[in-house]
Parts: sequence; structure tokens; C-alpha cells
Amino acid sequence: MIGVFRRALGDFIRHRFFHGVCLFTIVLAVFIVSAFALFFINAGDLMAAWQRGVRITAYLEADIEKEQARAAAEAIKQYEGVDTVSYVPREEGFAWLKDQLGPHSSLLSDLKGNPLPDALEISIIRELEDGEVLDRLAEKITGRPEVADVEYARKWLHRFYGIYNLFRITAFVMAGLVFVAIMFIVANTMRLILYSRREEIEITRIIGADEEFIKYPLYLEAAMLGLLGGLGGTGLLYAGYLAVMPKFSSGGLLQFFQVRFIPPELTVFIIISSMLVGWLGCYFTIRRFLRI
Amino acid sequence: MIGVFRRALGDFIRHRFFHGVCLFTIVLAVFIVSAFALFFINAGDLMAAWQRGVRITAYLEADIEKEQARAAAEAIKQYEGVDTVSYVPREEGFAWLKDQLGPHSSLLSDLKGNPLPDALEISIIRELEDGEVLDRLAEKITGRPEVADVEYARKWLHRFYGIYNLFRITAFVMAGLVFVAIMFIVANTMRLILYSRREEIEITRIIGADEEFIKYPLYLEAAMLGLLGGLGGTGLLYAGYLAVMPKFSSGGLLQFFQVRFIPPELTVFIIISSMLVGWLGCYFTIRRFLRI
Amino acid sequence: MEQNNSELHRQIIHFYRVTKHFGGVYALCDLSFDILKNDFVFITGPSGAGKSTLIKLLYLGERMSDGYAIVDGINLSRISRQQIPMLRRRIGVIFQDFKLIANRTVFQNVALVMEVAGFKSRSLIRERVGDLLELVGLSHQADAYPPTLSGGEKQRAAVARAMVGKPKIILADEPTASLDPAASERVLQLLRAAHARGATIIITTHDRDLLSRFDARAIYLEGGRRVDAAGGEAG
Amino acid sequence: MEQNNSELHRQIIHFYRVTKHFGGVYALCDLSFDILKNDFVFITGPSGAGKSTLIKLLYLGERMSDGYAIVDGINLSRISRQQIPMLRRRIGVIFQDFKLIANRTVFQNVALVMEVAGFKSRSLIRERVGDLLELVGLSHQADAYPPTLSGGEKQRAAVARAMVGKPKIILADEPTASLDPAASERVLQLLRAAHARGATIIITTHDRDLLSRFDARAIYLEGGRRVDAAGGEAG
Ligand SMILES: Nc1ncnc2c1ncn2[C@@H]1O[C@H](COP(=O)(O)OP(=O)(O)OP(=O)(O)O)[C@@H](O)[C@H]1O
Ligand SMILES: Nc1ncnc2c1ncn2[C@@H]1O[C@H](COP(=O)(O)OP(=O)(O)OP(=O)(O)O)[C@@H](O)[C@H]1O
Ligand SMILES: [Mg+2]
Ligand SMILES: [Mg+2]
Repeated sequence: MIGVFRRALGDFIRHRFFHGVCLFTIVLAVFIVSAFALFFINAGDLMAAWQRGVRITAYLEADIEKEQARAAAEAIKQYEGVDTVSYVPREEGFAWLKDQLGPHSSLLSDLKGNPLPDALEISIIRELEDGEVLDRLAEKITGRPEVADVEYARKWLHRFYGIYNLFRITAFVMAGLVFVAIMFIVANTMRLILYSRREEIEITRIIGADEEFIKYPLYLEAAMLGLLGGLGGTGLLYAGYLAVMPKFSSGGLLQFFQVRFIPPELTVFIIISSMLVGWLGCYFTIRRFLRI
Repeated sequence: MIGVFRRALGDFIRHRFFHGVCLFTIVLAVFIVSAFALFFINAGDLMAAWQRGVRITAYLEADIEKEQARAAAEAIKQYEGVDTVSYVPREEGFAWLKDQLGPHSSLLSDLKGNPLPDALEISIIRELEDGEVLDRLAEKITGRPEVADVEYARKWLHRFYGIYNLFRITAFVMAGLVFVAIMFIVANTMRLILYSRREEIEITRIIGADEEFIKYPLYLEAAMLGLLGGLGGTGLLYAGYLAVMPKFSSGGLLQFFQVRFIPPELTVFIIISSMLVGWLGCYFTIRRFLRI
Repeated sequence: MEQNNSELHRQIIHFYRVTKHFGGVYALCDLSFDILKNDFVFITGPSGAGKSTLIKLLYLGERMSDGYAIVDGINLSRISRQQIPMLRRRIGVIFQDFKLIANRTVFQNVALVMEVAGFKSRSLIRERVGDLLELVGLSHQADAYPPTLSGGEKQRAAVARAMVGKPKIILADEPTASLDPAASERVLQLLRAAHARGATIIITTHDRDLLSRFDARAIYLEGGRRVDAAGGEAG
Repeated sequence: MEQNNSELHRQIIHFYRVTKHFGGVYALCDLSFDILKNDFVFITGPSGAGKSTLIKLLYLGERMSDGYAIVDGINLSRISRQQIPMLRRRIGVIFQDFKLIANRTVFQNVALVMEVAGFKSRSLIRERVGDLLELVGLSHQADAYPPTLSGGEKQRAAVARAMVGKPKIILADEPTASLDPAASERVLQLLRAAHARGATIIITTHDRDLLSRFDARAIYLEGGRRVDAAGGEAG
């Protein structure tokens, strides 16, 4: 075991240039993958943040008492997709409407009294992914005896969810493609390392090395290169993140949104994938060389 | 010249495996870059499409004649950022308001007559990038004698532009980073190709080849690999695009939006960059080998 | 092919109608011979006769195309992949083109044989490799890399590597081609010492001097076939 | 170092107190000698004496560390990078380790010298390379790749490559080390023919046979210094 480590280390020193160039490539590859992840995670967050404003207004029947309204609010809170429910007395509703109409609010002053009923404001959980769910929820709320009418920005929300989902699917597909492409790049790099050493491997076999003697240090090297590449690539991204973020924040664009780094679990996943892929690239190439 | 071509071709055949693996890497690298471009271009389009709805409503003074309104419309049309201006008679405006209020439209039936003035609907060009410009435009319109009041979704739009700009900057930075990273990967690949052939190059020099004899076929090969990689990578993306798009479209997500492939100029740019980078990688490495 | 039992027992290498061709090129053709334990045999013949190919078949650097061959009790056409390294460790080869690993020092090249064979003790390895480099006159070059060695120094490094594992069989492919008479003599003394120790020695050469200085059996090849002009006995 | 003018004119190689060291290792030390046009000179000495290093200095494979050297009218310490290829084309080298390009056929390896020298006519190249391969007995291997050649075949391919450019100077580093007597004789005949054509021939060897068969000048090296034991004249 120690021998394997010692030999792997020796190989690193012996093949400085080649390993250096290959490591550089892997670092860049991992950097790209993690930059992708960073981007999509934050874009997703941003869209989710945007969605925070989504709410359904349920106008209650005129004869509903405050107590009944609160009970209804409790019940609705249990529905799928509901985040919070708050009771809005008709006075508040009128003030809000006035506000909404802005310059035309004078229209309302012509009215006798407040024609609005009491209402429940239902805010939706951020994880909701689909306009259909919202529609079903609205229908369910409408079906309640206390509720006279339900209002929400149906068209706008359907469109938002359409785009959101499109974005998510695309992000997923893109991330998958890039991941696969990068995997191949890392694996290719490993192949080139092995290919450049085929003579050395051949000589070692000829003087009596068994497969294990040859394979283990190579596997270890591949995994180490993958590990170093993974650490280097994510480290590079983190350095970039630290360097760029303060400028962004001070720019004022992000007042309402905090860009976050890829979560630790994902970072670890990327680094481990990099190791694994390095090892796999090595594994499949080595089999070619070890046939007699 | 023909000799250079002939020798470059010979090298391709001689170094099949290595060139094959390297070409594979370049194809993947170009694929990633162009997939990036495809994504950002379409995401940008999508956001721009969303922006299409942006408009300013200018309510006219009560005593403005239709003729005067049309003249004002013509004048406003010349302002920076304005796309179209249309005259909305007070009747249409009332109908619209009614529509907007939806279930509460009964409110309006209590009104005596139509309290709304005539209005101009000003739609904004899609290329507008900044809430400030919109604010200035609104001010300018307000300043006109014919205009009583101006209305637009100021807060919402500022937020939209904030996100849009954030997206654009990020896209730009990301695309730049990925491009640079991929450049390095391609250049690294070229280095490895040269490195794996240093013995051959050394022997050729020792039997009397001058630098030109050695360099030109290598440059040509590097450029060809870059070219093939560029064609392969963009071709792969195009194949993917053709394969995936029909499914997307039928899914209904994209009814309001047509995903387009990266424009031909950008494709050409990517391919040429790939060639150039291949050549550069070769150029800088070769100088190391040609020192005595 | 009639052999009494005791001779069969003493055989370490037995070739019967062995053929090796590369595509259409026949490097060895219908070759039969026996080598007994502790033999000292020369293989000779003109350039391209198939001498190195024969060596390659013995250490399984190439697989024979046809025929029947046994080396140290192992049937070369039936050997499993797991057995190959074991066989190779019992054979020390001085390759005609040296086959030194370019980015390992002379010491590391020689020591590798022992590492491969499973020797764990660093000090034992250091001692044995050091002794052998001393014997071939390369002590001062122990830390040099093969590309910086002279032709003769490379050859001596290859000799040291072939001997360090104390193999039962030593295959020496032109072991003195790049050496001056004095260095040649030293290498031959090493081979003789190994022979005295009980090893079987097979040397290819076209150095007439060498042949004449030894009273050893010689197998003559020409165009991949055995042509026993002188001193040889038909297998 | 007194020389009359005509001898100066006839000198093609002039070494004066040339030293070459690699780090602390002195491969050549204070070496002085002259070689005249159309000379036929042997360089000999034990393994590691510096013979190959001397050859390397001549074709500028290495730069000398110290001293003064002229080859075919060019001062080796003053030569510009552009001039190096020109000088090399006037020199044909048979390398001790052959230096054949592994993924080019024998034909392509030999033809490369002519391509490098600027010959455009494919048919001329084909003809001359073909003739030369015939002379060294490799016609049937023209399309073989060097790794598949036997040691002697590689050496003969290297010989063909060194001669195909009809160089003024031929540097042959152990040109017959891997060859049987018959093949050796053929190579020596080729070298003699080149000599007769007017070329200057420099051969390193430790083959005493070879030396005794020629009535040629020999320069003896040992440990990088000139030790003129026999037949040599101090430069
Ligand atoms: N891998 C191969 N592919 C094709 N031909 C080969 C291969 N290996 C050897 N040969 C051919 O087989 C013949 C015998 O080669 P071998 O190396 O055994 O000769 P040799 O007797 O060792 O000659 P030398 O004294 O020159 O070393 C040669 O003609 C060689 O070209
Ligand atoms: N690049 C180098 N770096 C370090 N030492 C070197 C280098 N090249 C040669 N030497 C050393 O210089 C000495 C002379 O080497 P050279 O190859 O000239 O010997 P040689 O006379 O050709 O010997 P041989 O007959 O064995 O070929 C040797 O000891 C060698 O190790
Ligand atoms: Mg041989
Ligand atoms: Mg030498």
C-alpha cells in the first residue's frame, strides 16, 4: 500500500510537464462545470424569489363572520401549495384597491361606501412548479362555502411557470450535457497521460510486473489528479466568486437578492465526480494497454 | 505548399489515436461553448419577449381634440426608446379598466358616465436596457402640454430591468470565462499533441530540417484540428438542437417563444476561434521545442 | 523426438516446430530445439535471422503463431494471463534495444525489477542494486537518466537489470554489441558467474570472437530456420 | 598549432581545446585535433570515453562548453540558429541509437532527409531512396516501421538515411555494432564508396577487427581526453 503511494508520487514527479498540462485541463473542466452549477442555482433562486409575490385573493361571502373567516383561513392553510393565509378586512382591501388605481383613485370617491367584501390573502409556497396546481388550488378554495370569489393573476402566472419550467428543464439538460462533456474531457486527458506512458508501462510489464503492480499506482494517480483538479476548479470558482461578488453587491443590482456559492454538498459531489471520472478514464484506457 | 499539406495529412494518419482523442476533446470543448451561447442567446430572447408588454399610458387633458392628440402621438414617436404610439379613446380605456377589475367591475356600474380621459398608449422598444431611460421618457412625456398624467408599472419595470441586466452581465462574464477556459483546454490539447511528438520533431531537426519545415505542417494540423473540432462541436450542438426542439415545441411550453439556433455569424466566429486557438496553442508550445 | 526421462527432466526449454510470423513475414519457421537446465547456449545468425524474435517468444513479448513450446515447465500456448508475470520474473532479459525507462534513473530502472518481484526492504534493494551497478562499472552513473548515458553505459545498465532478480534463465540479446573489449569481458564474467550459480544462459550474438572464446553450444538461424553449420546438434 | 596555408585550406574539421561537460560530468576535455577533407578517421576508446559526445558536437546536437571548433568553415560557437540546418544537411550521421522515427516507414525515414533538403521531385526521391535501401539490403522492408525491424535492420536503415543526402561529411557512430560480418562488410563498402566520392568519413568503434582491417588514422579517447597510444598523431 505504501509502495503504491510512493510509486504514484514518483510518477507525479517524473511526468511533471504532462501531468501539469493535464491537471490544468482538469481544473478548467471542473471550473466550467461548477460555474455552470453556480449560475443555474442562482438563476433558479432568483426566479423563485420573483415568485414570492404570487398570491390568491379569496373574497368571502358578505355574511361571513370574522370567526368563520379565521376557521376558513386555518382550513385553507392545510391545502397543498399554500404557504400563509391572512385575513384582510374590507377596509384594508379598499385602501389597497385605491392604491392600485393610482391616479384614477378619484373614481372610487364617487362610490357610496365600500363595496368590497372581506377577503383572505393566500400566499403560495415558493417551491410550486406548475400553473395547474395553482388552478386546482383556486378551484378548491372557490368550492368552500365561505368563499364568494377567487382572484389571481392566472394568465401571468401560467406564463411565469411556463418560462420557469423551460428554464429548469434547459438548465437540467445543459448541466447534464456539460457534465458529460467535461467527463469525457477529463477521461480523455487520462487517456493521453496513459498513452504517453505506454512504453514505460510496456517495459514494466516485460520485466515481470503483474497487472496490480501497474494498475494501482495509475489508479491512484488518476484519482489524485481528479481530486486536485476538482479542488483546483472549485477553488478557482470560489476565488472568482469572492473577487466578483462585492462589486456586484455594491452595484445595487442585487439589493433584493443574495448570490450564493454552490452548496457544500454539490461542491463535494463535483470533486468526487472529478476523482471518479479520472479514475474511470484511467480504468478503461488501461484495459487497452494490458491486453498482452 | 503542397508539401506542407501532404506532410500534415501524413501526420494525421500517423498519429490517429492521439489526434483522435484530442479532436474528441476539442469537439466537446467547442460543444460546451456553443451550447452556452445557444442558452444565453435564447434566454436573452425570452426575457426580451417578456419585455414586449412594457408600455406607458399618457392620459391627455380633457380639452384635447383628436387632431391635437394625433400630433402629440407623432411627436412622442420620435422620442428615444419609443416603439409605437396609439391613440386610445376614453371609451376603449373604460372597457379596459372594466376588464382589469374583473369580478369587481360592478363597482364601475355605480359610476355616472365615464370619468376617464382619452389616452395615448406608448409601447417601448425591446432593446431598452434600463429603468432610468424609461423614467426620463415618462418625464418628457409628462412635460408635454397635451398630457395630463402618465402611468406605467415603474416598480415592476425597474425590478425587471435589474434582473435582466444582472442576467446579461452574468451571461457575459460566464460566456467569457467558459470561452477562456475552453481556449486553454484546446491549447493544452495542442501542447500534449506536440509533447507526444517531441522525439519525432527532434529527429527531424537533427537531420537538417529548418524551423519552417517543422512548423508549417504543425500549424496546419493545429488549425485543421481546431477547424474540425469547431465543425464537430457546433455540428453536434445542431444535431442536438434538431433532435430536442420538436419535443419541446409540442410540449406547449414554447407556444409564445421560438428557440433559435446560434446565429450563423456566431457559429463561424466559434469555429474560427477554435482554429485560432488550436494554432496559438501550437505556436506557443512549438517555440519551446525549437530552442536548439 | 526420443528422449529419455532424465533428459526430459533436465529440459528447461523445449521448442517443437515453433513458427512465428508477422502478417506475411516469417520471422521463425518450424524451429525445434531443447535447452537443458544450466546450459550455456549461443544463438547466432545474420541480421534478421530471427534471434531476437526467439528471445521475445521466450519471455512472451510475442506469442508464437504455431508449434509447441515449454519454458520452465509452462506451456507457452496455454499460459494464462496471471501466469505471465510469474514466468517473466524467472527470466532476466538483456534487450538488444536496452528498453530502459527514460525518466527513471539507472538505479531506479534496476531496482524496479526487485520492486516488481515483491521485495519490500528498501535497504536490501539498495544494497543489491548497488553491488550490481558496481560490477558493471556504473556506480558513478546510478543517478543518471538513460538518455544521458553512452551506448555502452545503457547496455551495462540493461545487463545489471537482467541480473538483479537472480533469474533462473538469462536471455542476453547481443549483450556486448555496444561494449569495448574490457567491458565486454566484465559482462561475460557476470554471465559466467550466473551460470556457475546454476542459471541457464542464452546469448545471441554475431560476434565471432565471442563464439570462438567459448566452448559452448550454438544454434544457427538463417531466415528464421535452423541451419546447423557447425557445433550445433539437431534438436 | 602551426600549419601551412595549404593544410589550413584542406581542413574540414578543426578542434582546439574543446571541452564539453554536463553539469559536473566532463564528457570531453581539452580536445584538439584536425581532420582534413576526404579523410577517413576512426575514433575509438572505451565505453563512456566521449566518442558519441564528439559526434554530437560536430552535428550540433550539443553545444560545446569551451574551446574553439570549426566544421566545414563554420565556427561552431558563433553559428546562428538559421545556419544550423544548413550545416546539418552537409553532414550525414549514423546514430548509435539509430534515431529512426517510429511511426514512419523505413522508406519515409530515409526520404525525409531529402525532403528536408528541399528535393521536390517525388520520383527522384523514390529512386534514390530505393537504390540505397537496395544497397543496405532493406528493399523488402521499405514499408516496415522501425519498431518491427531487427536491430541490424534498424542500423542499416540508419546507414541508408545518413548516406541518402550525399553529405560532405559522414559521422558514423558504431555503424556496425548490431551487424553480422557480411552486413558489416556491406556497410563499410558503402562508406568506402562515399569516401572515394570525396566525402570525409569519421567512424567511432571499439571493434578491433574493424580498426585492424583499415589502414586509417585513429583518434583514441579515454575519459574525454585524447590518449594517443598507437597510430595517432597529436593534433
Ligand atoms: N513486430 C514485427 N512485425 C513485423 N516484422 C517483424 C516484427 N518483429 C520482427 N520482424 C521481422 O522478423 C525478422 C527477424 O527479426 P529479429 O529481430 O528476430 O532478427 P534478429 O535475428 O534479431 O536480427 P538482428 O541480428 O539484426 O538483431 C526481421 O526481418 C524483422 O523485420
Ligand atoms: N546529456 C548528458 N548528460 C550527462 N552526461 C552525459 C550526457 N551525455 C553524455 N554524458 C556522459 O558523458 C560520457 C561520454 O558519453 P559518450 O556517449 O560520448 O560516450 P561514448 O564514448 O560514446 O561511449 P559508448 O562507447 O559507450 O557509446 C558518459 O559518461 C556519459 O554518461
Ligand atoms: Mg536482434
Ligand atoms: Mg557512444
